[in-house]
Amino acid sequence: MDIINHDILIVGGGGAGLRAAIAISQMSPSLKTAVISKVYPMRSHTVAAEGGSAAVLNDDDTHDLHAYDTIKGSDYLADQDAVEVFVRDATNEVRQIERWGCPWNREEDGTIAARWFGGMSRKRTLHAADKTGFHLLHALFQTSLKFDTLKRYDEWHVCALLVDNGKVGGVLALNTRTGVFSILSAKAVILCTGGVGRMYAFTSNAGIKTADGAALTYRAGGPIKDMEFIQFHPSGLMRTGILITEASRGEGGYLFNKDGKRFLENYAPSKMELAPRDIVSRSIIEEILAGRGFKGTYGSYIHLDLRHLGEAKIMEKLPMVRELCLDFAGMDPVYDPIPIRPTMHYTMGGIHCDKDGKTPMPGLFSAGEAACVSIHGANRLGSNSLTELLVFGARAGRTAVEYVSTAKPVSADKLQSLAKDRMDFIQKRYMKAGNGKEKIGAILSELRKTMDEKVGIYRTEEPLKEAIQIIQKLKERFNKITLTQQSRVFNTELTAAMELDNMLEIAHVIAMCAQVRKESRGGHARKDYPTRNDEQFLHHSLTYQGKDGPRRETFPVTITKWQPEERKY
Amino acid sequence: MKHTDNSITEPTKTYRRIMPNTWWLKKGSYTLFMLRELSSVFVAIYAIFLLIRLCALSQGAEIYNSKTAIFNSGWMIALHAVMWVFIMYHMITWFKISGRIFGKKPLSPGLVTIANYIVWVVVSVVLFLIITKG
Amino acid sequence: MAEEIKITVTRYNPDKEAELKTQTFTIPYHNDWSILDGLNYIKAELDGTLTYRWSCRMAVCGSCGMMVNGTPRLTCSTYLNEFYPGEITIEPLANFPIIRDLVVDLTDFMDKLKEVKPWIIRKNKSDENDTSKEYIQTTAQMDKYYQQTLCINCTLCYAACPVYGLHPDFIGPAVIALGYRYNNDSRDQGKDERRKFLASEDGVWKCTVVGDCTEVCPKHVDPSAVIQRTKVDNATNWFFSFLKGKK
Amino acid sequence: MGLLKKINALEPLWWSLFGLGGMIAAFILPVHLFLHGIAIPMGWVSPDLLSYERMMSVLSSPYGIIVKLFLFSIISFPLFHAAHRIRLTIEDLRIGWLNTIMPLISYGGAIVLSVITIVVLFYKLS
Ligand SMILES: Cc1cc2nc3c(=O)[nH]c(=O)nc-3n(C[C@H](O)[C@H](O)[C@H](O)COP(=O)(O)OP(=O)(O)OC[C@H]3O[C@@H](n4cnc5c(N)ncnc54)[C@H](O)[C@@H]3O)c2cc1C
Ligand code: SF4
Ligand code: F3S
Ligand code: FES
Repeated sequence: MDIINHDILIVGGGGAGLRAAIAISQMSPSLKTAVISKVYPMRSHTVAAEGGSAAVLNDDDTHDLHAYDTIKGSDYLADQDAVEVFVRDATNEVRQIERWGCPWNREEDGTIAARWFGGMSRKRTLHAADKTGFHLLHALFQTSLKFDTLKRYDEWHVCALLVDNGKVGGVLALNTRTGVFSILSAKAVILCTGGVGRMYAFTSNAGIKTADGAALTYRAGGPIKDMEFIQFHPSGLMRTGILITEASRGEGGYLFNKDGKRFLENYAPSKMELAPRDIVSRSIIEEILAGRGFKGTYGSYIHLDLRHLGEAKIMEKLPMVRELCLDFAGMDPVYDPIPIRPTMHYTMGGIHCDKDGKTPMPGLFSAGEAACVSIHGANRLGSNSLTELLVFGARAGRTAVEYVSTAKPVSADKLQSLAKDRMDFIQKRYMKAGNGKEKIGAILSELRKTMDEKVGIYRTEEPLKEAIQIIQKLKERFNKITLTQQSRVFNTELTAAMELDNMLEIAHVIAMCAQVRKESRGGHARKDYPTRNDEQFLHHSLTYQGKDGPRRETFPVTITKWQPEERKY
Repeated sequence: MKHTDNSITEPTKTYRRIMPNTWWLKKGSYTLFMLRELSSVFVAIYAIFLLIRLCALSQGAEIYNSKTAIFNSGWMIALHAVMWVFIMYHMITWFKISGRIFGKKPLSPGLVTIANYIVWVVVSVVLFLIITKG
Repeated sequence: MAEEIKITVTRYNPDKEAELKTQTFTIPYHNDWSILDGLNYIKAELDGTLTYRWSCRMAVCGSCGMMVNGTPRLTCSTYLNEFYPGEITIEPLANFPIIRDLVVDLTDFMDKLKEVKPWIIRKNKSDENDTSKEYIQTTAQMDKYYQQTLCINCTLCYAACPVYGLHPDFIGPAVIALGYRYNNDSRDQGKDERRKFLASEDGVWKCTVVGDCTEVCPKHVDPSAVIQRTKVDNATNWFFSFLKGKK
Repeated sequence: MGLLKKINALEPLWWSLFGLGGMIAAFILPVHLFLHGIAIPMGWVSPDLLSYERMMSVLSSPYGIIVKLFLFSIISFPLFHAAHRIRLTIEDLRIGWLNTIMPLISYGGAIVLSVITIVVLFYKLS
């Protein structure tokens, strides 16, 4: 097999991956650095982020306040040392991206403007209309083009980490265009592959968010952290789950039930619509369960009302919301309330790493939604994620540069033999799956249904156990898949099979961790254990691949200044 | 890109579609585009006609009058009518495009196009008066 | 019987055949399905070998452009109900080489994207990474280029532009619009560097103002207008440097 | 080839002339053609307007020079306008052999005709 040599390889061309790539290219242009992505970088899902990116810029705001909001939002599961680093670096990072061309909205005087966001006690969410992720990603991508030394592998699919004795030496990757597998060697690999959203049916996530990074690490023996924490965003457009940004509430939108009541006064009277997402999402579900939702072809929903903002404000601050409603719901928020319900949105958990992006495996780093640093703990505050991409993307990049200055590469022979093993596995598992009749599509929809119904916003012991059983069955069925597509060029059926395999693996972890965590914390809400239990569960869950299913360990939470207290809004 | 290793990018056979020479007949907007381009031929012909008239003028009354007679013939008038239609089409497309080019904020494309038409009307009336009365 | 709709798609597999083929599928009709939903149905239920790109399914990533009944469209935001009960023909984006089925080769576009230097260029390089404070830019200054930042690189405009089809070296609408976006950003000072590329033989002058690029653009970037403005700008610059005796 | 390269390098010039000509053609030619090509020949307005005597007297009047400049601009610039468009259209129609020499023919033609116009207007007719 061909080996292409690199010093640092970044898997993922989203916000995190590109930020890391730029950091490395600036710091050390002589390193052989490459970004590998299964879609063209500007197609990564960062492009879809709407509302904004949080950072302290104003005089009335402090880093401590931002840290406190984040930690409280996380239901005290965030590592506070990491959060402190995060809020501090955030300020520089958002200015840096401004200098790279991001068209942030401005105040009268030409400085960067901010808006309100859920769970934030100050106006600190910077935004580029409601296309923040789009502008951020394009600014990063376009800026990355100026580094001639940065190589890209667009539309290459990473299939496995090549690990020698616990040390990472590169990846095995499929060039989708040619159908040829190659070894991309590297002394350091940074995984920035995004979240797991596609294992849910009703999700705001794009087709590429298939848990690849977590699964790659997991299979290679590394730990993944806090996977049970999944964020449900309050406002998913009915039928598709497409996101209507939180900025629509930040700019003053109301939520109404079918009795025309702003029901959040029963759940979060002080913050109302601007309470954190987990709380708002649960309130909506409560309303729907109590029969106070509207009924439609695709289930019950409630109303997000923007009409009182007026056309001018909607066009200035929320143009994309209007575009999405017109395109995907056939209604205009200027004249009608938007039908919404909570949608799977964000993966708080991910590859276990520290505030410098380092994982326990030498040579493996991670950043972005794929990683779990953890600054989001049990619940992410809206607009902290885009900032996280910048802060921890850059940090992971710098750490990797330091690491490779002393690290020794894994030998070519060793890589060849590792790759050969993986190739055999891939051949056997996906390409010659023999006599089976199972179809990817059927298994996937079963998985997504299960996750929605049993590992959704509210969780209970029995359904979780059932979910684990179903997932195990689906894994068995997966062994009998047959691909109809046997030719090499752009075999999207093959990549879909690998993605499904990854999602099954990680879904298993999520369901298992959710079942073990017998408390309610942030995004993880147990009907049968409705309160937070710091005594038993103030810890991260670390999961490793065991012989027959996931093996869970615990890992302490770092607490610096902010002692856990009850989380009330 | 500095460190490409070409061995792995074995090119795949891509399929290249070739545009037929009749491409501009395949789509309404392309055909209208071609008609617009064609209008320039009539612009040129008209300019050449004017030049011919002037040449004749410089060669004395007799030649000028015989040329004028040709221009006054029925088929020449018909030809001019056709040319006029094309030149009107040229004008419409020209104003539309110029609206888009110059209609940046705070102006809008529509506004610029309308302004163009107003100027056009004024110019036409003034010229008409000068030529017929002056 | 449930309602149905026919979709005809282009098929091409370089491993097997040398020519393009078409294949017609009949799928259930839902009035709220996008064309992409239809294609996903075909791939999941009828023929797993059908190949096309998509990702965000919310009209922002730019992956899913195809020719829908002859016009370049984003298939995730084009609905079956626009055509029903008529039939739908889906082809790969025009003017690009086809890799497989509905997937086209964008290498040429990606190369050109880089050539136009789409990043903030400063005379004083240290400005570019100074994070002590932001540049000041008023909303009025932002208005000068904002519309052109909205390009999602879907390349529909390339599929619509016959000049690109005829002269593949033409830089093309979206890339010129991107150059315009940076040239008109008050934070940028790199106009002269970009001019070499934009005003080259394959640059703005090749555009014959067909205008279809603007018609099909899903994000209202209006490449057609900004290409003409760039021509005006380059011509003015040319005359000035001519007067100054540089040419 | 050298000459053709030089012609192509003057693209900003050709395009500017094209633009000027297009503008003149849009603003002035509709009414001008209507009068000279249709209305006067049809006799809708006085046919004497184009008589030899009147033309000569106008051209030799004190305003003659303005009229001459006007005539020059509605002949020459539209010719450049047409030259540019025709050249690009020939390229778009891919008439191979014509393509390469088209710049020479079209712009060359427009230049020659413009020179003739000048000679006629400013030497022959003065
Ligand atoms: C609709 C929506 C709106 C959001 N709005 C906001 C917001 O307003 N504010 C905020 O802070 N956050 C927001 N978020 C969250 C935030 O956008 C994401 O968490 C963030 O963009 C993730 O970025 P990333 O770089 O980690 O990954 P992504 O942008 O998802 O990129 C993943 C990359 O990894 C690559 N990749 C994955 N697997 C492989 C593989 N096997 N081989 C090769 N490459 C691979 C992909 O090609 C892609 O390039 C939003 C999220 C969604 C879904
Ligand atoms: S200019 Fe418009 S059509 Fe062209 S790539 Fe950009 S968004 Fe797509
Ligand atoms: S369609 Fe093509 S020719 Fe110009 S105006 Fe648009 S680029
Ligand atoms: S799928 Fe992203 S634009 Fe259509």
